[in-house]
Amino acid sequence: MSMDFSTPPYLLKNASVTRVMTQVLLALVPAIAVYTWLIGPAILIQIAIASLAALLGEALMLKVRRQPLAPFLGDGSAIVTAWLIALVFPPLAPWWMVVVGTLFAIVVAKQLYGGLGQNPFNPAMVAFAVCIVSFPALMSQWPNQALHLGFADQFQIIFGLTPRLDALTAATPLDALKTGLKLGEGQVGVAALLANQDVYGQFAGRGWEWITLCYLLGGLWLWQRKIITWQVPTAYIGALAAISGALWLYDPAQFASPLFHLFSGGAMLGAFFIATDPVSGSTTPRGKLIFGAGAGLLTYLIRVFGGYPDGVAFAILLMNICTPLIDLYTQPPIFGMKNGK
Amino acid sequence: MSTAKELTAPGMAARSAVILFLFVIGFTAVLATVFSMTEPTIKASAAEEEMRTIKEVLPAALYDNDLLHDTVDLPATAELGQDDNSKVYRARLAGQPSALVLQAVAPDGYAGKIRLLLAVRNDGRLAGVRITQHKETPGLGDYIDPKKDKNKSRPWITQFDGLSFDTLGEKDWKVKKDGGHFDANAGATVTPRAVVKAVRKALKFANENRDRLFVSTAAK
Amino acid sequence: MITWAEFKEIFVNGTWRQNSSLVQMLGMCPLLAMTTSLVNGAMLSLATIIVMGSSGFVVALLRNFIPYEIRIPVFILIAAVMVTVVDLGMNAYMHDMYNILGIFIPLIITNCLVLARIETFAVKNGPLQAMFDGAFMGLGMLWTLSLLGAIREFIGTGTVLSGIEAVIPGLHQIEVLPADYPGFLVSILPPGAFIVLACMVAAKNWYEVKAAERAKRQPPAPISAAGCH
Amino acid sequence: MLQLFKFKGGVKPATNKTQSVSQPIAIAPLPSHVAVPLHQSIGGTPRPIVAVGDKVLKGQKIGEADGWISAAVHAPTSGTVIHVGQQTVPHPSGLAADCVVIEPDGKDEWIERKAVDYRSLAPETVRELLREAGVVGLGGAVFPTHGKLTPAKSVPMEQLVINGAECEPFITCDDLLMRERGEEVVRGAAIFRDLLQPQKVLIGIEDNKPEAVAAMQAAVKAVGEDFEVIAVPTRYPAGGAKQLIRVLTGKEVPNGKRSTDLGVQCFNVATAYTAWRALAHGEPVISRLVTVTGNVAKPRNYEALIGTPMDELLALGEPKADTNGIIMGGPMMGFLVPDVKVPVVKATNCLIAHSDALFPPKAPEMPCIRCGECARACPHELQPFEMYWFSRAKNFGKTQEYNIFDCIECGCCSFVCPSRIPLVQYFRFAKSEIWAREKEKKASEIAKTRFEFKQFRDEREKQEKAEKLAKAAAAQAAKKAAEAAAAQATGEAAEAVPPPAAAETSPADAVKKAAIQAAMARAKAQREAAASRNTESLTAEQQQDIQAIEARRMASGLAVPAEPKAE
Amino acid sequence: MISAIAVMALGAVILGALLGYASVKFKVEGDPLVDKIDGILPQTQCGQCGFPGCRPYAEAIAKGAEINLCPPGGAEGVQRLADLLGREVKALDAEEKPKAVAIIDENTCIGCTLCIQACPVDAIVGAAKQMHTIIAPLCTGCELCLPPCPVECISMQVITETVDSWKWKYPVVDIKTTGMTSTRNTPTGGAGGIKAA
Repeated sequence: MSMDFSTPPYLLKNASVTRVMTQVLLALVPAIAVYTWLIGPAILIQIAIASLAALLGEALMLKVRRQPLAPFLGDGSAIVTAWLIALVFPPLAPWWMVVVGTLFAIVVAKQLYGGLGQNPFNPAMVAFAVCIVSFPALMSQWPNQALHLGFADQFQIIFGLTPRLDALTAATPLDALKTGLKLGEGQVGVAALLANQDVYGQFAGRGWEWITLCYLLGGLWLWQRKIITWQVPTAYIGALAAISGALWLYDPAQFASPLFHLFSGGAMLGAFFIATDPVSGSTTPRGKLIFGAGAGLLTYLIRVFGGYPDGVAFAILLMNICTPLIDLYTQPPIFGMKNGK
Repeated sequence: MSTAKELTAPGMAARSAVILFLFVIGFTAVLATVFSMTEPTIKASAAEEEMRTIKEVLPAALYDNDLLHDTVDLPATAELGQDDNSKVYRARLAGQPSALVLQAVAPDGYAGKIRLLLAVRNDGRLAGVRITQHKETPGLGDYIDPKKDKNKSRPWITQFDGLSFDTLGEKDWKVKKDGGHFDANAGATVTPRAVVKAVRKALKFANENRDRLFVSTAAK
Repeated sequence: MITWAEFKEIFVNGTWRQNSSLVQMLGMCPLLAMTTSLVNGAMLSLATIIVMGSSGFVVALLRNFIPYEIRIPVFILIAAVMVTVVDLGMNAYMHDMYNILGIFIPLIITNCLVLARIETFAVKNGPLQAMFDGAFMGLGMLWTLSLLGAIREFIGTGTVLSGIEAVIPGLHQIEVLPADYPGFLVSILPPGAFIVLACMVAAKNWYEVKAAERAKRQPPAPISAAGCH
Repeated sequence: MLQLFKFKGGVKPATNKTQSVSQPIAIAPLPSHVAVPLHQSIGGTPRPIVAVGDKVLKGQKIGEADGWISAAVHAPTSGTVIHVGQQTVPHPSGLAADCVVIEPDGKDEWIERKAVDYRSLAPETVRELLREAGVVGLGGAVFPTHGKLTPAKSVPMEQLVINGAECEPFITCDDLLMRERGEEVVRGAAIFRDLLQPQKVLIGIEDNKPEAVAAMQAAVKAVGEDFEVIAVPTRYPAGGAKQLIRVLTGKEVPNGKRSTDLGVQCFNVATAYTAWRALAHGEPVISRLVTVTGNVAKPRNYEALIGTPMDELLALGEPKADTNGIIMGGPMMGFLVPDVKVPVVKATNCLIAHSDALFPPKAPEMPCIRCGECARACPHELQPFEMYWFSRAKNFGKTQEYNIFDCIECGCCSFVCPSRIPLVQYFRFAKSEIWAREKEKKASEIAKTRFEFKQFRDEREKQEKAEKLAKAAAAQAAKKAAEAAAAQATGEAAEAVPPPAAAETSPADAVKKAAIQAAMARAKAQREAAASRNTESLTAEQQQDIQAIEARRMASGLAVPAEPKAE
Repeated sequence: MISAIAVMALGAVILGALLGYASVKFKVEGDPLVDKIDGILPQTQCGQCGFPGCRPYAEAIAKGAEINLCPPGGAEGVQRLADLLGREVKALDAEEKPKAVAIIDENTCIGCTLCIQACPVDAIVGAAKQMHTIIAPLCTGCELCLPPCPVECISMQVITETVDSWKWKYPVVDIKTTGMTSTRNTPTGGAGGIKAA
């Protein structure tokens, strides 16, 4: 049956989905290293939990869908999703929440839509959205860095072996800033709040600013390797910087600087690793610009005016919805048709 | 269904108008009949309902008058969060003022307004607070309603019982997260923050206007 | 007036084959809003049964007097009157239940299922048939919404039958999962309704496919579709 | 130096050209037989003008061009025609097509060759000569060359592009041709120049062939022309006509437009060479340069006769033991021939011995992840992944919205795809489905109009008949009334205007009826018991008629003896 | 109460009048659906569906006739009709036959013209007592000429694939069966025979 036609070209470039995914993982490694160093080894535990859960969920669904296991488990896409989930979840999130999020991402957001390449939404962001909606309290508890917890402590907290004391956790810098501004009711300015070095560090979240810088470097490496194109990150960062800059210039007391917004929360991770996901994102050159800019803009709006601590996940999910429309209206002109039409 | 293709447009218009008119008259009549039949019962159960909520916030020992008819109508009152008219029930024991029952609104709930009913004794202590209407997230912010609160033995809302500005300084009327007195479930501080704020303001209003309210003539 | 076969056909259609939620996918608004618990879903369905049965009956009775071009306003009028009657009746005689469902009873009129059944069934059939069609469509909604509500409630909060005390005084909700169950909130929010409903639709389709396969494997067996539920 | 332009997309596969350029062109020995497919160019299929047993001479025409866009085919060597008919041809389908098979007599004896001075001839005559010589585009598209030699009326010709880019890996036949026979290529280009009258002639050669560039520059100088030889950057598919035109002139030829509409035309170097040979030497296209390479011990370029069995030609290169197929053309756009014995045709520029070591088997196809690599590689700036999506779903209307017919099937998208999707395959599938559907639709439209017309005609005939009948009846009644007394006359009158209803009684129809019945009887006899529903019991009288008629028919040779005939 | 009824009644009169007026003014003439259905039908005019031609069948479908009665349209035709009408796909009510054209055996033909009258698309030429012939490109393969022929000299010849009519096949997605082991789609007849010659 399959033998009655030939399939040129016979020469093929040395490329595969696995190679693409492996390079994405490699680009995340420096950020993970800095994360481990600054925040603690909890992230490594979370990555392990999420990867296991992702592979398990993937294998289960592939069996149910009667698909071969080897090529799809080996393509690395589930691992990428797992790592991203681990990186966007609070590092001290209980293990079961990471498992629930990962399974939801793989089973519902990816496999139920047809598996690799078919998901309209970024699975990692779906996991984040589901968990922050379902477990808002747990999803906004970030490690209190003043405590300097070791591996054993973090391990015990993640697996529920020691009680989760309120003192162990704190809000993210973004959340803390928002609450601070709200409580201050116009009396306390951004500058005063940011002066607290224990929470905000040099220019964004304490410790987090260096991790986000690593995301930026990893992203630039991906661009250099031609795994991603320049459009989405540029538009994302540009839009986020533009709107935060404009409002910051308008009232620096009530709105944080672009630098703070770019280097806190998941902005850089979103710009280089999540919004660039080709499956759920736009694919045309102009479409990518619109997609990135939209995501950047929404990120800011949700962060500053919305009810959730960070807006990256919802912004990207919202833009995922628009992808088909964007692609439809941004088809590039083809060879020979640039002038006429 | 009958059709009349021969009719011209105006003719058809007239015919349809007449038929629709007849239907409307007929069914409106049915509706009117049902309404008049059920009206007394509905009114009775509404009154019963009103009384039942009041009973929840105000112990029966504190009054012997007909609360539903000893009321004052307040215009829009910012202190109560009301941007419309609201009612104040006046409880009397043996003819002497004993407590006020106020309707208050917390406008800054997580999902819109939260309506409250609270009873304030004459000594400035809260007799009780109840949520009468809210749209807070189920499972997250809805524990302010004792029916939804998981802690059945001591629902969150009962924290207010017996409190006054004498026992708790006005500055401490905040949730613990903001450095105040009141507990709040982690992850859902917006709702209790709004409720605490509304109760504090309403209590203050009651303390300041108690005499004026008891003096003013009864509504109706 | 109505034969047994017709009755059976209407019953199977309403509760299974043309199930409003699982097959026709109508009435999604109440489905999303009211199935946060078993009791809510069931109560709203009960009210819908009354509205649909009565409006179907009335429309079928008057069907020969309703001109084609003004049928929609007339249908809406009839359905709206029935809804209001139910609303007033419940308010007067079942006040506790009315307190729970109060704001959703008037919304029954926006349930497209009501108008859909009038438009496709009641105007073409006798009053009794139309009444049963409406009632059984509502019955189909009752069991699906109850199940949907039960699943969402269980996953979301770990309880079953919360709010039952308002309907049957003396009964209480059952807490199935331990008290420290954190709750899976998505299940109670509208997206949860979509996800659980999708799973139910998938289960039904899977069952149908399997049933069709079975029927194909043993062709001589007389297929009585009515018997399956 | 001319300013060069860039085309978007393209890929850079390993060129693999050095293997086959170390040796000069060799003349392939006479094969055991030659099978010349009649259909070797775009357009009408030439009609065979020889029969089995005919002796033919080398260069003798064996297929007459059919229509203007068509080119003649010729005997590649002298010998005897041993077969005219279906033979497997080098086509991805593996189907057979009409061929003329010649057994060489070994003498390789030319037919009389007539050289002409084309400058003294009218352009139409030159084009006719090229058509008669079977000159077609030898770059692979095999479009009859004479069809491209008419300048557009409204647009002046600006550039003539001679394509020596040869961008596909492995292939070197044009390279060797330019190195060794550069002068003749230049002279051929001059013919095209004289016919098209462009302002400039540009010879584009990829910069990985410096020897060819130098040879061509020398040849241009030697011939004394002012052609520009330009080295273009090596990037597949720079040798695609549209891409080369873009690189050399900056013009983009859109789909559905001829390049002459933009004042530019493009020919392959080998085509120029054959055009020169055809006019200046009277030699039709009966051989071509073929690169034999790939998994062979001695890769080399051969001048091979059209019709040479591929396995015989490949054997000259001494294929290695693990060879398991022959790719005709390059590894990007060529295809594995369905049968190694198929003949070399005018489109055969290269034979690559295929082995799994040389061309590793593809990993299984994975789902598309929309990475967009294909879109970046597409030289026509299409969105292959979108086209793939809709081709796969058989949503052909959508594939057309995404311009599937602009696809030149260069294979760049498949080359870069990390999911290993045979994209080109999907596009070919979609294209041929769309063509088939278009054809079907056209046919059904014709059927519909014809059906409607027939219905209309039947209706009209019925009406006319009824009118006639009514008229006749009226006339008859009138006559009856007028000439009631003269009964005899009435009868005649009635016969003079026979009512149509009685038509079947006319003598002519009687004969016809009898004939039908006779035939029916014969058919009955043939089929024995199987009685047709049309065969009712016949009267004795009719039987007699039948026999009489049958006898007559037999005598006149009209009918056949009552025996079942094969086919 | 009275005012409520008055408002309702007024609304009823106005809306009723509007609707009645519009129902006459904006009446839709003709049925574009039939044209769409007719566009899908293959126009063989064979009558195998039980209707005299494609157009009548299209009209019947628009009125509710089954959509699976057209064998020349094939399963694909049924699918497209189902898509257009939102109906369920049904198995074709007959076997699908390969496309064919009618061929008249010229030696047997007696020139009776019966087939000419039967042909719905006038694809047969000939005259009385003259040998008939079929214009193959116009023949729809409807087989209507077969029964009337008294000598059964017409046969259906299946249209075979040629190099020109050959279509590229749908690339077989065979990831399910192969796993990581590779497959290459080599042509049949492949080149087993080539070793070093």
